[in-house]
Order: sequence, then structure tokens, then C-alpha cells
Amino acid sequence: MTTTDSITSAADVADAPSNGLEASRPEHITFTTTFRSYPAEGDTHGDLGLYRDGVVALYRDMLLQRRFEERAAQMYGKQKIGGFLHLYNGQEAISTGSAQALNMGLDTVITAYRDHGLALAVGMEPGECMAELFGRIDGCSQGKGGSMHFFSREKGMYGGHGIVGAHIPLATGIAFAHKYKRDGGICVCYLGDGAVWQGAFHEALNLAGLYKLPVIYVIENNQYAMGTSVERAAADVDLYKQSVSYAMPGSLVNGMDVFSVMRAMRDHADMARRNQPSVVEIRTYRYRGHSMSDPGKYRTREELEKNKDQDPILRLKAYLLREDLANESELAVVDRSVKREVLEAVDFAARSPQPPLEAIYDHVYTEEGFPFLQ
Amino acid sequence: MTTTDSITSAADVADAPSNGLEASRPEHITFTTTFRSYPAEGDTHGDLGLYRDGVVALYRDMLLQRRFEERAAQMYGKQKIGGFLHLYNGQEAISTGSAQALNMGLDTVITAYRDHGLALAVGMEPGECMAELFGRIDGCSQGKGGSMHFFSREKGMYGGHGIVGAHIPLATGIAFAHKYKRDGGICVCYLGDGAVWQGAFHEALNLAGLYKLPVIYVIENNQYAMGTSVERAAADVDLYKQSVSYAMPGSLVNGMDVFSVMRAMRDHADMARRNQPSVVEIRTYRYRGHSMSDPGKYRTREELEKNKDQDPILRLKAYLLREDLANESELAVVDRSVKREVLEAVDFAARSPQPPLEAIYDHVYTEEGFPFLQ
Amino acid sequence: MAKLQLREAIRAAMVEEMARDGDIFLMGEEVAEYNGAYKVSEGMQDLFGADRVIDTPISENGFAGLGLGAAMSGLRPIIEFMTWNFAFVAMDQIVNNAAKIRYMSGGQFSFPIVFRGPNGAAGQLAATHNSSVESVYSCFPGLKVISISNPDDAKGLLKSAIRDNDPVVFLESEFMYGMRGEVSDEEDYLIPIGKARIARDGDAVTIVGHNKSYWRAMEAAEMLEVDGYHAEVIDPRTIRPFDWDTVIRSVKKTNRLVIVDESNPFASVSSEIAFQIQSRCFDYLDAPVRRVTAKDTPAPYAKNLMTYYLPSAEDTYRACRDVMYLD
Amino acid sequence: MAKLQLREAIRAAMVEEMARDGDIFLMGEEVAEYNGAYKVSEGMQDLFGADRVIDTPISENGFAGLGLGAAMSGLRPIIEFMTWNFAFVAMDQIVNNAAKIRYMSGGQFSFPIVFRGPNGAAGQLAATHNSSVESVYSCFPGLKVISISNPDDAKGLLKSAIRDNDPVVFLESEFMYGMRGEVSDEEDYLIPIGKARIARDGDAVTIVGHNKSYWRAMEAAEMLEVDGYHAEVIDPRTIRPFDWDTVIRSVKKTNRLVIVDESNPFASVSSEIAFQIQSRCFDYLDAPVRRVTAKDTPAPYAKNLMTYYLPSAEDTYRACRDVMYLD
Ligand SMILES: Cc1ncc(C[n+]2csc(CCOP(=O)(O)OP(=O)(O)O)c2C)c(N)n1
Ligand SMILES: Cc1ncc(C[n+]2csc(CCOP(=O)(O)OP(=O)(O)O)c2C)c(N)n1
Ligand SMILES: [Mg+2]
Ligand SMILES: [Mg+2]
Repeated sequence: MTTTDSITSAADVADAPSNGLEASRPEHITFTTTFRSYPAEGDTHGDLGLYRDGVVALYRDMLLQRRFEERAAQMYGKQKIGGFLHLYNGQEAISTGSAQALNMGLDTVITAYRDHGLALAVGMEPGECMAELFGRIDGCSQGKGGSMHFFSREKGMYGGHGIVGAHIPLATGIAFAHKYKRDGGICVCYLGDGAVWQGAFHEALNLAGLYKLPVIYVIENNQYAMGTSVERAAADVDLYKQSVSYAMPGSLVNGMDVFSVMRAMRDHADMARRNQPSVVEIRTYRYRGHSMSDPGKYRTREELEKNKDQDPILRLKAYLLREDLANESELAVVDRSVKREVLEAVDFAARSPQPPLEAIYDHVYTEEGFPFLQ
Repeated sequence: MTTTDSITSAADVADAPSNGLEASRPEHITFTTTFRSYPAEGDTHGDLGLYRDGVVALYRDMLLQRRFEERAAQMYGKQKIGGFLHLYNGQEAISTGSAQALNMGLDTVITAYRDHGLALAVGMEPGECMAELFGRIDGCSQGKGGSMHFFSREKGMYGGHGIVGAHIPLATGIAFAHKYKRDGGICVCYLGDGAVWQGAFHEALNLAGLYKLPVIYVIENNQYAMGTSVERAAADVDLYKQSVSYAMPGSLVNGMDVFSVMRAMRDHADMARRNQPSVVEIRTYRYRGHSMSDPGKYRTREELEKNKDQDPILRLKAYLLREDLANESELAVVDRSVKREVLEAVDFAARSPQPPLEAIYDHVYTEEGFPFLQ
Repeated sequence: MAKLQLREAIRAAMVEEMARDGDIFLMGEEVAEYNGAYKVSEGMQDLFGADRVIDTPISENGFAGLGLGAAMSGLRPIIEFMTWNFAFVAMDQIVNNAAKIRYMSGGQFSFPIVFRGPNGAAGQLAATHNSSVESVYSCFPGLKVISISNPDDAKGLLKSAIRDNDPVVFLESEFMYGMRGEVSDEEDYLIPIGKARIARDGDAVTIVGHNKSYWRAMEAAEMLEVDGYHAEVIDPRTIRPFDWDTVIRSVKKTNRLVIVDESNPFASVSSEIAFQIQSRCFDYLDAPVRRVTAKDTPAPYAKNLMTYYLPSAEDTYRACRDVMYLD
Repeated sequence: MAKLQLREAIRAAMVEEMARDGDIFLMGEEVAEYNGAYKVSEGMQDLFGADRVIDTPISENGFAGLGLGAAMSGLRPIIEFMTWNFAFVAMDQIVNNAAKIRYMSGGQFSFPIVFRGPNGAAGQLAATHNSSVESVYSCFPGLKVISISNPDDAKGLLKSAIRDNDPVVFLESEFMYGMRGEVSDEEDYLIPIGKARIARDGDAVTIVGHNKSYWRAMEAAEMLEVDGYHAEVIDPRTIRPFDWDTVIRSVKKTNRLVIVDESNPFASVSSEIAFQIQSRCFDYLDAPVRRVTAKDTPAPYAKNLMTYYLPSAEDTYRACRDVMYLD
């Protein structure tokens, strides 16, 4: 049974009258659909076609994101970074696992403001990212965007977006362009559990379903939107079920296992490449507060610890050791190299100059010499 | 099996992990839900507890709406009426049948701009309605609203709204107020098939599902939004399935049979009175163009005629005759009285004065003497 | 010179540009199979196919955003709003995404997109269907805003807007779609964005009016002519960026300015013009800048009220006489 | 007089009114269990229960509309937007439903509702999180718009706004939530909507500033004082309806006007003030009306750029000296 079996179609609806007008009397219409589930420990690295180096690379990638965030938090404390800072700790398996399903240089990604992990996962440099946090000219957005607005056209990273839900229609449009240009690319749109309840989500998904666009909507369900748990925001907490309204396949994935994410995202990327849009709910957990100012009183220490026990990096580390793919000292080398890379990023950021004041007028328009009001 | 059986809950989802993290590996999650269907000819008047007079009253009510619209079209041709005019012809069973499920004076209704039928069905006077179309001071909105904006606080008619989808959150709020005030009332929100794809629909339904509000969302699926058929607008054409995303019961109703509408709306009103919001898709057909300027080239004459064969008024007339509840001449008396009532409405409208120019500043604010810019 | 209806001129601009550049597509409600709610895009789906002339569901926020995503990817969408009244549900996409993402990305992504549709009063449609939106968009840096008053400008400016690499809000008018006017036969007729048009030379008073208000300005000028006064009439055509120099030059000559603007008055384009002119022509003004606008109320339905609601040529004429101290 | 933080003053107004009238409820993102994103509503759910202090999903359009529906039914909602930046997705509900339904219903339904939240710049949050929205709402007849600069006004005006039977857009500021100030102890302290406050008497120049800009105005006045000039500072407090008389009276005395307004300049509140004053004080103005605003660009992230972006006291001071022809 392939995943596309879960596409709901008129035929699935037992006894549904075609226009509802002429039917004899079915008292009930029974509707059945199937979602795929990707629990943890479903695959070995071999199942995924990975060799030792590939698995270590996944480990390094997740670790880089983790260490980058930790350093960013520290720099925020030192007031090197302003504005909001939303950290990705705990969710790294999603960015890392799903990047594996992408054709780099062709496919595109877009996400909300919790964007550092994805940026690094698609290959943006820690230095340009840290410089952006520092508000410097060498930042990936030249200091204009900050933490919430990492962009890299080169890496297919279409941002970093701060208005909850507003990037979802953009994803639909990016996918539209892939199809229009027949470039073979797909777009992956990451959104939080909280963004599902923006009207933009509904409109964007219907349009994608209607126009059959190459896009995957990945709901990173980290259980909370700021202090609001999914149960307190959703009439129905099974977010993958949102796919039903748009006749799309939907899947539920364990986001603490990078292999599960990889597998699921490959399956869905296949669908997308056949112009079948879909929804993937990936359940994960955010370790830090929503942003740096959030004391996190809405959850217990136990809940947090219980989820940290599932840590995707520790899980993969255990796997590497258990499967004899690496030993402790090899992994320590990886750790040190990641640490160095992040410290170099901080150095790079600190050395990068502030933008000149005249730069305030740059990038508003493509046009040169726009007559701004003075 | 009661209709609320179709409420989807976590328990319905076979093998769905509670948080998706700890589950053993279900390859698939099968989801089954049940919608109720109300085809035509499901009930006799006896089943619905109606006597002869009640059935004739339904007939008269639908006929009044039909004749009102016909006369309005004529007056539009004579330029007595300005702006847009969206006629309700063909859809009368919905307004009439569902009004039967309401507690008049307590429950509330709200709809889009195709609002004449509902206004009459909830008891607004043809005279005040026609005067509104004429833009006169005795109009139900004092000439400020026109065709798209019929309001009557007294009759619980919360409008007539011209921005597609924008009234759906209002309905959620009106239902919120019913619950907050514990007044026992429910709100019925009518919307077109085209309005489903506004984000407002999604947000409003999730809020109603989350807060458990006494509201029914009735999708009047007349197959078209202007020239766009449902298939050309919807990723999934079974609009009742939208209920799944909000864990609400959903039903599909034949809108050409006033008895079916009555039955369905009574069932859903019962749910609403128990604070269970729900979705009802009623399939119907609009005989006229979208508005007076629409030549209707997007559909064939045959399609139109085929649907007119299902006419709710003719159907009920046939029923009355077949069941010996009334004979031709009794019905002719009804026809004449309806005709007279509509003509009187036109007279009333024609005699009503235009609003005085100073009235332009009335009703902007409740406050007296607001200092408008001059 | 061909005599075209305004809708034909707009269509001609789109057709010419779409023929020239395969990256351009047109999307909106009823633009394709229905040929446009106001028949602006009539026949275009036949010409360019269903891949490039695309009907949408009623999801303005969704398809405005779709257009923006496509623009980020290098396409050049033309997004039609059936009217600008219906774009308030898409406001966030326009003022946050269209206007700001280029800036926030340090210039990496640009938005060669045109949002177009009719703006302003369209008769007895009541309050929600008669909004004038020029000020609410032109206050957002990152957008360009054009408002046209005749077929020639419509064609030349829409072609420029489609070629422009920045997001353009393009404001038309239901009431003027059927209006005929000469349109240049010039091949590839482009009118530069940001340049006003002096429609009528004069020395007695400057009248500025855009879109339908331009015609009120012209009518008032005719009335003044009867009185023996030559009014200078300027159609700004582009609201953002505004062509201050043309208006300033005129006011320095006439020493008087009247603005006709169908918007509600508060913080409208007319307010901004007044600010700029009092600031930059302080010593030249012989009278305060006057404006003639819609009433400071929502638009009513009743015919007599709706007529009263809108700025008239008569009101404009009287405002001119006022600033000329004639009465 | 108690010394309260701005957030405490706002909370006090809500608490007093909710205690007085059971029809009032507070709804918004994180207002209840989280105690408010900026702790404005801290403790309120404990006081009034989960039926009256209600958390929402991130559905601004939905819950703004919910509030409006409830208001039509006679309740008196207070809807908090976490910031006004997030209300663009709800723009349609505010400008079409809140502002116009009363009118379109011939006065049958009214909207005793307050939409409140912080407005304007809030630091290095980049372009989408630093919008000033006063002009985009105040241009819509049917709304009232209040923007406050200190705890006392916040309390008195919010209480009035909650009691008002018309929809009120109430603009606060993240940056000022922690600011302490004296708040009247008067029982049932109400400040009338539509009345400006003369914060400082003077004769040399009038400076108008609201919200944070009020403080820039005051700082500039201090700097002028050092130079020996007495500036009159007016905080309009209500933007719609605007208290023209107070400003006119002042300008007739000082003959000069400088407006500080953190909004982007085009068609902003400052434009409208300039229009009105040049129109109504034409013969009294010794210099053009000047304004000091945010740059005509989106808000940048980098610290130095963001500082440069905003109007400063220094800029205001220089603008005042300019209109006083001192340099
Ligand atoms: C339209 C809008 N409303 C509110 C906010 C404020 N806000 C920022 S993040 C956030 C929570 C989002 O939660 P979720 O989508 O689950 O993402 P997560 O933070 O968990 O990654 C809120 C309410 C916003 N940025 N935009
Ligand atoms: C937000 C918005 N977009 C577009 C329109 C223009 N418009 C008016 S009615 C309509 C079609 C609505 O169709 P449907 O909801 O099916 O209702 P019906 O006309 O069939 O009763 C459209 C597109 C509008 N009024 N509001
Ligand atoms: Mg979340
Ligand atoms: Mg329809």
C-alpha cells in the first residue's frame, strides 16, 4: 500500500451521491481514509541507504545546530544580539532529516521565525548566520532581517518569516513556480502547530491541492505555540488530519528520530515530485522557552525532562555507538570540530562591520534612486 | 445511531499514538468517520409533526420569497434598485426549512449578500425589504445597506454581508454571546460554497469547535461561486467533509426538499443547543445569474433546466396535491395573496421617502455630535 | 491613435507583456473562464492557455501570497483583485510580505508583481464595496502605487508596472472601464512610473486629481474657464513615488492648490499633498491648500446619499473659487 | 496618586471595568494562562475565570470577528492583539465589519468593542514587527483611535474606551509597558475620548507627539528650554476624533508647529495634522508645519540602523529650531 492511498477521493465515500440531489436515502455516509505513520526506530541506516559517514554527517549536522543555538543564547545574554531569539533545540532531527530528502540547489525551503536550524541544515554558513544575529553587514540578510529572517537564495532558503502563517501561501507560490518553470524542484514549507489555525494555512493548502503543486507542508508540532498547548488551540489535535479537507495524503512522524523524518520526507518528496501536495505532521518538542523572554511556566520540569530523554542527537549518538559506527573518541572529535566552527562563526560576526547608515535606503526597491521622502 | 456519532475523537483513530512519540510502529492510521445524509423524500409531513396548515405555510413562505425576487428583478430593470442584486430563486427550501428549526425571538441567523430569502423566512416584512432595495428611509436598514445588507435585530437577522467569508467569524461570536449569556439561543450561519475557501471559515470553525459554541454552519452549495463551479474551486468537492478538521459532525442535505432541510436542521439545532457546533452542506441550485449582470455562460441550459425540475416549490406543490392537503384552487388563492403582498411591498417602497441628506452622518457612531471632518 | 475602452487598454497592456515574456501570468477570481468580472481579461485564457490565465477560489490572502511566492522565484505575476475592497483580507500579504521581504532579505529576493483591480466608489454598493485604498497602501515603503484615469495612461503605466521589478499596487475603476479614449499606437508604449501629467495648463489655480477625481478636476476647470479663469490640472498618476516637482512647479505659478480625492479625508493622499506643498511652497501659497473628498463617513446605499457622499465637480469648482478669494 | 507601570494602569482599567460589568470579557493570544505576552493581563484569569479571560489560537481574523459578533449581541469584548503588527490579517474584520456594519444596518447593531495592543517600534524586530498603524485605522470612519503615552492617560482613556459604544482601536507600546507614572486615585477615573492634553505650556513653538513620540517631543522641549525657548507640547491622545481646537489654539499662539510621529511619513497622522493646521491657521503660521517621522523605509534589524530609523529628540529639537528660524 503506497502512501498515496490515503488520498481521499469521491470514490472513497461510500454511497455519497454525486450531486446529492437524486440519491436514494443513505442514512449515513461512511468515510474512511488512511494516514501513514512513521514511528521511531522504524528504519536502520542501511534501510535508508546510508553508510557510516552519512550517519556521522547527520550527527554532526544536528550537533552544529544545537551548538549554534547555545552560543546564540549566550551572545543574546551578552546583548550582542537584539530583538527576539527563538531557539531550535530539540527539533534538529526535522531540519536535518528532511534536508536529506531535498535536491540541493533545486528544491526550496521556507519556514517561520524559528529558522536557524533549517538554515544550517540546508548549508548556510554559521558565520553568515551569526553575523545576521549580530546585525552586521556580512549577515545572510546584511543585517536587515535578524534572527527571524534568515534568507539564502543560493541555498534555496526562502526565509525566515515572522508573521505566523504568512509564509504558507508563499510556499504555495514557490511550488507554483517550480511547476510553471518545470524545473523539477519541490518546495518544503515548515510551519508550527500554532500556524495551522491561521486562515492562510487553509487557503494555501486548498490552492495547492487544487492546482496540484509540488509542495510538502511540514507541521513541526512541538506541542506549544508560545504558552498554548495544541489541545488548547485546536478543535482536533491530530493535525495530520487537516490533510483531509484538501484531499491530500497526510502522515504522522516521530520527530525525535532523524531516520523516521528522513524516510517520511523522502516518501513525501516523491509525491511532491509527482505534483501531489501533502501534509506531514512531525511531533517534536522545543527544549527552550518560546523565545528568550519566556519562563515556560506552562509546562512542568518533568514533561520537559521526559521529552529530553528522547533527544534526537543523543538518540543518534546511542545508535552510532550501539551499531559500532563510531566510538566515543571519534564522536568527541566531531564535537570539538563543531564547537570550533561555532566559535569561528562568533568571531566572524564580531569582526564584521555594522551596516553604514545610508544602507537604510538599500533593498527597499530594486530601483536605483527611488525618491524617498526625507 | 445519533448524528453526534460522527464526531471524530482521538478514540476513533485506530492505533493513533497519543503523542506520537512512544508508539510502536503502526504503518498506517485508519480513520473512519460518519456523516449523516438527508436525501430528498426522506420524510412525510407527518414524520415532521406538521399538519396541513403547516405545510401550506411552508409553501406560502417559499412562494413569497420567489415572487419577491421576481418583482425585485423587475424593479431593478426599471432602475428603482441600484447596486448589485443577487437573487435567491431555487434556494428557498433552505431558508424556509431551516427557519422551522429556530426558536424565533431567541435564535439568530446571519448570511452573506444573497439574503432576501432568509430575511423573509425569519419574518421580516416584504415592505421594509423592498424599501431597502429602493434605498428608502423605511427600508430595514434605513436605506444605508441595500440588497446585500438586510438587518433586523428584532427578528434575529444579523445581516446580510457583502465580503465573502467575513460574516463567518461574526457567527462564531454571536454563538459565543448566546453561550456567554446562557440565553439558550443558537446561531445559524449561512454561507456559499465559494466562502469555504476564505481563511475566515477555517479560523471561525476552529474557534467554535474549541470553545464548543452553539452554532451551525450551513453551506448553501448552489454549485457555483459566480462562474466558478465547486470542482474548479475546491481541492475536495465534498464540503461537508470540512467538518473533520474541527472534530464536528457534518451532514449532507438535499436542498430541493424542504422537509429534508427541516429534518436536518432540527437535528443540528439539537446539537447546537447542547453546545456542539456542526457543519451542514445543503446542495441546491441557483436559477438566476450570480447577480443581475451575469449572463451565466458557464453552465448549459440543460443543466439549469434539469435542476429546475427539482424545484422546491413545485415539489412541495406536487406533494400537497398528491397528499390531498390542498387542491389547485386553494393553492391559487395562496398564489394570489402572495402576489398581492409583494405588490403592496413595492407600493410601500415607492411611497417611502428618500433619506434626508443629513442622514449621511447618522449611524456612523452611536455617539451624538461626533466631530466629523467637513 | 486607437480609441479604446479603459478595460481594453488594460487588457492590451497585459496581452502585449505576456506575449513578450513567458514568465508573466494572470491570476484572480473569474479572470479566465468567465473572462473577468468586469471583462478586463476577456479572451486572455484563449490566447495564453489555462496555465497562464488562472482562475482562483475566493481566497485573496492565499492567492496574493501565491503570487508573491511565485515572484520570489522569478516569475512575474499579475494578480487581479475583483475589487480592492476584497484585498483587505490579503492586506498582510501585501504590506508585510510584498513590501518588506526584499528589505529583510538584504535584497536577495525581489517581487516583480502587479496587484491590480478597481478601486474607489462603484455606485450603490454600500460601505464595504466603495473603499478607496490609495493611502493605506502608499504609506508602506516597499510598495509602488499607481492610480490611472484614462486608457492611454492605463496602457503605458500598466506595461511599466508589469516590467517593474518592485511590487506595484495598480488602481483602476469600475466606473471607468467602459470609458473610451485615445491610446498611443507607439510600439511598446511605456509611461514612466512616478511622473505626473499636466492635463491642462493654467495660471489661476492648480487642481490635482487622480483616478475618477481627475475628471472632477477637469470639469471644475471647465467651469472656471467659463468664469474666465485658467486652472492647471495635474493627474499625479503615480501616488508612490509621488511626482512632487510637477505639483510644486505648478503651485509656484498659480499660488493655489485644490486637491480632489475620492478617499475618506483623514490621513489620505490629499493630506500628504497638503503637507508637502505647505512645506515646500510655503512662501508661494496665497491661500491654504484645499481639498474636496468623500464625506468622513462610510459609503451609504441610497442613491441620493451616495451622490452626496462623493466629491463633485461643483464642490471642486467652489473650492477653487474659494482659494481664489472670488466669493 | 499611585505610581503604576503602564501595563498595570491598563490592567487596572480592565479589572475595574470587568468588575463593574459582567458583559465585558478579554480575549486574545496568551492573555489568560500565560498572563499576557507582555504581562498586561497578569492575574486576570484568576480574578475573572476562564469564561471571561480567554486564550485563543493564533487566529487574529477569527477572534477579531468573534469579538465583533459578540459585540453585535450586546457583549463588550476587549480583544488584545499581541501586537498591532499581527492585526493586518484581521484588517478586514476591523475596517469592514467593525467600522461599517452599524452604518449598513441603519444603526440597529452597535459595536462596543476595544481592540488593543502595542503599536509602533519595539526594537530590533525587523520590518514586519515595527509597524505604526494609526493612520491605516484612523482613515476609516466608524472607528475611534486612541494612542496613549503614559499610565494615567492609559487608565482614564481605556476605561472610557471600554464604556464607549463604538469600536475603539487602542494603541499601546511594548517599550512603555514598564514605564512608571502617577495615576489618578479618583474613583472611576475617566478621561474623555477626543480631548488632547497640553503637557507643557509654551509660546515659542508647538510640538505635537503621541505615544512614544510624545516623549521625544518633551525631550526636545527640554533642549529648547536650555536655549531659552518655551515649547508647548501637546499629546493628542485620541487620533480619531482628533482634538483640532487644542492644537489650533496653540498654533495661533506659537505660530509654529512641529509634529513627531513614529509612523512612516506618507499619508500619516502627521500629514493630516499638517493639512488641518495649514488650512485652519494659514494666517498664523510663521513657518511651514514640520514633521519628524520614521524613515520612509521598512524598519531594519541592525541596531545602528534601527536607531537611525526612528525620529529622535535631537531631530525634533532641530526641526523646532528650524521653524523658529534660529540656525
Ligand atoms: C499573525 C501573528 N500572530 C501572533 C504572532 C506572535 N507569535 C509569534 S510566534 C507565536 C507562536 C507560534 O507557535 P508555533 O506556530 O507552534 O511555532 P513554534 O514557536 O512552536 O515554533 C506567536 C503567537 C505572530 N508573530 N504573528
Ligand atoms: C472577499 C471577497 N472576494 C470576492 C468577492 C466578490 N464576490 C461576491 S459574491 C462571490 C461569489 C460567492 O459565491 P458563493 O459563496 O458560492 O455564494 P453564492 O453567490 O453562490 O450564493 C464573489 C467572488 C467578495 N464579495 N468578497
Ligand atoms: Mg509550536
Ligand atoms: Mg455558490
